[in-house]
Amino acid sequence: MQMHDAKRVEIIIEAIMERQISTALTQVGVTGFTILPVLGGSGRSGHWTREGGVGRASGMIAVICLVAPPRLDSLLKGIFPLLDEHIGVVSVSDTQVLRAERF
Amino acid sequence: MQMHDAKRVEIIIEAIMERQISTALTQVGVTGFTILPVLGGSGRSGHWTREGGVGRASGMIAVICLVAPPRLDSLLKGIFPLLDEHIGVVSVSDTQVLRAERF
Amino acid sequence: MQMHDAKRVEIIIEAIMERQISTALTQVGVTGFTILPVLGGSGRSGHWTREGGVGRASGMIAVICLVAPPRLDSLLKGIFPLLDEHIGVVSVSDTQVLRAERF
Amino acid sequence: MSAILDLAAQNLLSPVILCFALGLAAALARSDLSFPEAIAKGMSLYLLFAIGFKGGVSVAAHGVDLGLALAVLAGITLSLGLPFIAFSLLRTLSPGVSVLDAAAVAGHYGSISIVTFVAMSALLTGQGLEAEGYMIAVAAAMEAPAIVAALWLVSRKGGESRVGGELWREILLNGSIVLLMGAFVIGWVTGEDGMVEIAPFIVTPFKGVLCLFLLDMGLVAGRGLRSARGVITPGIAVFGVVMPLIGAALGLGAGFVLGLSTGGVAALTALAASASYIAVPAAMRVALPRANPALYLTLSLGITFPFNLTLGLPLYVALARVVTGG
Amino acid sequence: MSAILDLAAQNLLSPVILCFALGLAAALARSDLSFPEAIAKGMSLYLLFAIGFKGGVSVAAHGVDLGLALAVLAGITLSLGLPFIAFSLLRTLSPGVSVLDAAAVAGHYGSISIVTFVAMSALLTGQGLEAEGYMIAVAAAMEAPAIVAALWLVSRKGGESRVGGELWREILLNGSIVLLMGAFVIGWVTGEDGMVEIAPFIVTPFKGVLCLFLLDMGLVAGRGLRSARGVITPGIAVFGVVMPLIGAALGLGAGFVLGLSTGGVAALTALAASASYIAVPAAMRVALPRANPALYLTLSLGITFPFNLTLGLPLYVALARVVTGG
Amino acid sequence: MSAILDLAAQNLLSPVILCFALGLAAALARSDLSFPEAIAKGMSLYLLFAIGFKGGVSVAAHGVDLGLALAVLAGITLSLGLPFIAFSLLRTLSPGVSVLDAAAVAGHYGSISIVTFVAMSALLTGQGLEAEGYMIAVAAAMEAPAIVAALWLVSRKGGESRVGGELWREILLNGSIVLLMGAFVIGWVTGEDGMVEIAPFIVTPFKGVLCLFLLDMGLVAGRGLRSARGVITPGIAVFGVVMPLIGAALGLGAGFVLGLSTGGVAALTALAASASYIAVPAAMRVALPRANPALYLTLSLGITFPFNLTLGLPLYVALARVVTGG
Ligand SMILES: Nc1ncnc2c1ncn2[C@@H]1O[C@H](COP(=O)(O)O)[C@@H](O)[C@H]1O
Ligand SMILES: Nc1ncnc2c1ncn2[C@@H]1O[C@H](COP(=O)(O)O)[C@@H](O)[C@H]1O
Ligand SMILES: Nc1ncnc2c1ncn2[C@@H]1O[C@H](COP(=O)(O)O)[C@@H](O)[C@H]1O
Ligand code: NA
Ligand code: NA
Ligand code: NA
Repeated sequence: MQMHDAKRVEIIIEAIMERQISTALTQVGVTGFTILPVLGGSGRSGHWTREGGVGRASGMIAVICLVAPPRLDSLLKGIFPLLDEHIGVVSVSDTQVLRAERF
Repeated sequence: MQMHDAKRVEIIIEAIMERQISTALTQVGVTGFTILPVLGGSGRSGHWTREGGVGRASGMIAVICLVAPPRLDSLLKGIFPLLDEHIGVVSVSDTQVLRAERF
Repeated sequence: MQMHDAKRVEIIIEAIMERQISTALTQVGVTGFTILPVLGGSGRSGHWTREGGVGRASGMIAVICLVAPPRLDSLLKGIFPLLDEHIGVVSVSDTQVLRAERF
Repeated sequence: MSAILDLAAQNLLSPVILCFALGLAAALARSDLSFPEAIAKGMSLYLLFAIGFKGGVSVAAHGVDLGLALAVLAGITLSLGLPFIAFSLLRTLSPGVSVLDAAAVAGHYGSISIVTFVAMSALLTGQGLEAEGYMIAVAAAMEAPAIVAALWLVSRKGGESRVGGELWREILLNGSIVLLMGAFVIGWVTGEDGMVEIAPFIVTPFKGVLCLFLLDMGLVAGRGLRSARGVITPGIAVFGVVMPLIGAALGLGAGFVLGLSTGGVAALTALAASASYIAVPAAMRVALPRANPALYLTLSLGITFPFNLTLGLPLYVALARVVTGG
Repeated sequence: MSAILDLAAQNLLSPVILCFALGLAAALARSDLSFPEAIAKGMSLYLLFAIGFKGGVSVAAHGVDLGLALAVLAGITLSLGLPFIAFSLLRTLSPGVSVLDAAAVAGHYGSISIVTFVAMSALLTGQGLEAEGYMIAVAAAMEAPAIVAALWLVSRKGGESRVGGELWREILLNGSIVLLMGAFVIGWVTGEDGMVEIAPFIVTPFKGVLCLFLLDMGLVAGRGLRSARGVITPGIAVFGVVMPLIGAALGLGAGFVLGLSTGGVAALTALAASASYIAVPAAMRVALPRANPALYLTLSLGITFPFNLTLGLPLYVALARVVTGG
Repeated sequence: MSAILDLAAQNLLSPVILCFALGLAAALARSDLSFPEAIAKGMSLYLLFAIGFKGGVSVAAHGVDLGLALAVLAGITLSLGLPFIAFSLLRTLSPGVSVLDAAAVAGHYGSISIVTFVAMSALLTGQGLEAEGYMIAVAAAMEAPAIVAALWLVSRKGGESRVGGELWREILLNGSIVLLMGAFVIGWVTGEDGMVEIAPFIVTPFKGVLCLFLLDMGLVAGRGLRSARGVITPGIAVFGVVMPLIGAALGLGAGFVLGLSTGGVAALTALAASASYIAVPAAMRVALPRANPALYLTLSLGITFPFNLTLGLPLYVALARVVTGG
């Protein structure tokens, strides 16, 4: 099966930023992404869990974004301002996809 | 710690296809996989979210499958018919696992 | 954008082990990780799903951990005792992160 | 006429409809108000269980006669027949719609929306007109045949659909049908005694739960409308309003011929007028994955459902009163 | 005898049991009917809170005497002792079961199923036989000792278990025990006044919620049975029916000796006959991770729970009537 | 005085408060008792809907006069003014707190906690003192102005905040405000008729749901306290108790000047005394992402909320009785 190189960007960020991150991605031309719920975690700001909570101030999401390698840089530049201010982490891995024209 | 090369296949596909994808994987001999819930996303068919929805027609899942490299090809061939018709994306990354005999 | 090599460790393990795994990670100096819910899966012990269940005896979680490469080994050693006894899988992938000093 | 307008106004100002409107408005204004998926599913399980059980108890009380079998038969016929009308109408009103998409939409309009049925029951209760308990069985029987008709439409036009065991399981062992019919049977078996035991759970708070559920439906419909604006052309929108009226006319006729009570005629009219947005979309994703979900979901949930809920239901009650003289 | 059969039939045809049967049937037929995990947990939190609170209010009303302390003591003794019987019986009926697996199963049968207790309470209320309010405290007290017995069985046979602070926390601060006992104390403190305030939430709709919860339990049990068919040999299945009867006999005896009311004897019998499927499985995953969960979960939830629910409970009520002359 | 103590004791021993205490204790003891996020959100949607609807029905019954407008105006003034007091007080009591963090905290104390308001309503109902129905509108009006004040405080001190369309949407179309005000309007429009239809859902079981919700709030507050121990210095803790008293004094004065009923004065006092932990934290994460959430969430949910719930509310009722002679 013919596979093509791509980048898998995984952004773990505050749930409250969902709309902004999706706007930022769209602005740099990235329209494909998937959002996973996050149950809890730990970082420099301590442990947290989503259980029982009502507010949207705590709680995070994971945004997964598959892009063609040439578009990675503009993606990162687009989301950087949000990441800089907000709690969260980003990682970028090499991956392979079918049907490269989509990404 | 002794690590072994493996492939990490991530399939993001409609929730309604859960049974079919698991049947397809089993048929090609892949019996280990994990299903993550998906909150929402965006693609060529626009934005969507799982919030408030009742039906199973919208909504996606992420299927993660760790396999030994030689089994990758039959895995992809097994699920390709489903992917071709249905909304979704697949990515394949190199990874390493403990206890290779399991995969 | 300046990226740094890192390892992405993905641990799929029983939900009941959440506290122990987080203690084990903290003990080996890993304080950053994210926990994703898992809907269901399949393995040598058969298919399972979280739907409708009440108990915490079944059900798994996925723990994602980004670490600097030199810390990988102690991380794996720290969690190995838990993995050995309990149902679950671990995979380690190469990835890249912004702001290496965090990991 | 003024009675119709009165009933329409009364319906429009009921908490149930106002809650739907609130949800719709909030979603269109892009408020972040939302219900967790689990809560929405929980409420829908509750409604299905409650409505099924009540139907069963009512059958236990009134006994069962040939009426039930005939009504079920009429329902199946409507469900099988309506898709053909819907298919032609949609292709006429909006010739750009592909055969596949038109067939998928047609399947939705042959089938039924259980929430429309529930809203109709609430309206009827308020009017002192109860439908026959077995209308629940008719509702359940009308869910699936339309899917068969839609697939037949596709294959007749040379299209391809993925029909297999998986699809039949999806259609027949569909969670909502199983729960609705299961609760119906339990209600039938346990009768008034069973009802006394659980009425404080399934009867007294029912309308309040329905309010919250319709609030959520409004949110979902509003979000759908917002994101599918491009999909709905004027011709398609007209279909979303005309088709339920055609369905209603046929349902009304069938109810009259069957000799149902006023409430029963109104309920069958509402069933025929309503379009599925749970069972059929799921079946279509399996059977016709290339058909566009934005089209059928927006039509059914974004146009026909609000139309029926607000204007359709009081109209159907009024018409049922006229034909039955009730 | 005919009274027993009457009660059994009446129990089998109650909405609660029929809902469980519906869930079981739907899962075995591979319907996709399912409850979201959050809804299932929400219902179980509700049931624990309601049953605990009611127990506390009843203790507040009737005062507390030596009976409570003696009943708790009896419960602890049963919970500690039953695992030894279960262990030997299982190893006799199915010699292939390993020491580890047998000990894990044994722990489940010493402990209790709170839903079985709730179903028994509902049955007793229907008969006009209320158990002593403090039976809630007995239920809570019986949850944990069996786990200790199971671990002791393992270590006696040279096996290894992972006992540590984490396990004790898991056992003693287990969410369901904390909620049950917390609600019990709140009910005790606030008494009848508190009950008046929240009865429309915890009393009136209780049975209806129980119906939906048992429907979900039927689904879970059915799914478990389907996927664990290989695990359950005839010998193991026999154990799943005989062991509750042994537990019941001992519970009945203890209740008689303690001089409990008819309802109290029946409740203690049900507790002793029931097997845990929430607290103990979780503790076993921590303490004995190598024991096979498919074995203990299928036995407890797939065989013993349905047996008790359908045939066991009416039998235990009948026996309690006989021994107390009630 | 003894009347105050009586009321305080009665409040402390109500199921609602004891449930909160149970949650707090369970979390501090590190029990694994927890509510699914979806259930917690579902209960909060229910409470907002019920309280909003009841307020609207009460306005429909009593008619609307200048009082509503004046009370809303007073609420907005309090919400705008309190942050300035809170800012100075916090910086005085704990000089180490940065401008940014102090402003973020200040915003919380100008705004309101709807659950504190609900608990006050429950307490008042028990005393036969109902607040004016339009206090719901006052509550909704007090949510947002404090955020503006907080941002103004930051910019005055040369800090930077991210104010944009997204923030205003977050503030004004915030799900809880939309639901509360939407339900209020629906209650107003449908009036007593609407209430009759859904009272068995939103009135009768209300207090029981509130119990479970506060149990969950106790769990969340306890977890927060446990993980934020380092953040709360003695000076900050003192602020968490003194600031609500200052807010209460101003709310009491405003209520007296407005000539509200005893219940109305008590409700306004509770609103002014309470601190937000849903709407404002979310807005602060968007507008002032560098402010420390552990500080404002722990203060508001971990200190001020329990203080108000246990000691504050009965005190405010007593004071309201004194100033109104009620
Ligand atoms: N090294 C890491 N690996 C995975 N997730 C992380 C890591 N560090 C932080 N996170 C996630 O980001 C959240 C905020 O991190 P922090 O800003 O360090 O408090 C944490 O609660 C985790 O969910
Ligand atoms: N590039 C991508 N990266 C991650 N997820 C994607 C991507 N493209 C599509 N998806 C997911 O697949 C779903 C359907 O995509 P599409 O078929 O393009 O509408 C989207 O809603 C996303 O959840
Ligand atoms: N190869 C695999 N890829 C992804 N997930 C797996 C794999 N094998 C096992 N799992 C997950 O681990 C759980 C337990 O596996 P097992 O111990 O093999 O029964 C399964 O239910 C899956 O969720
Ligand atoms: Na129809
Ligand atoms: Na037992
Ligand atoms: Na305030």
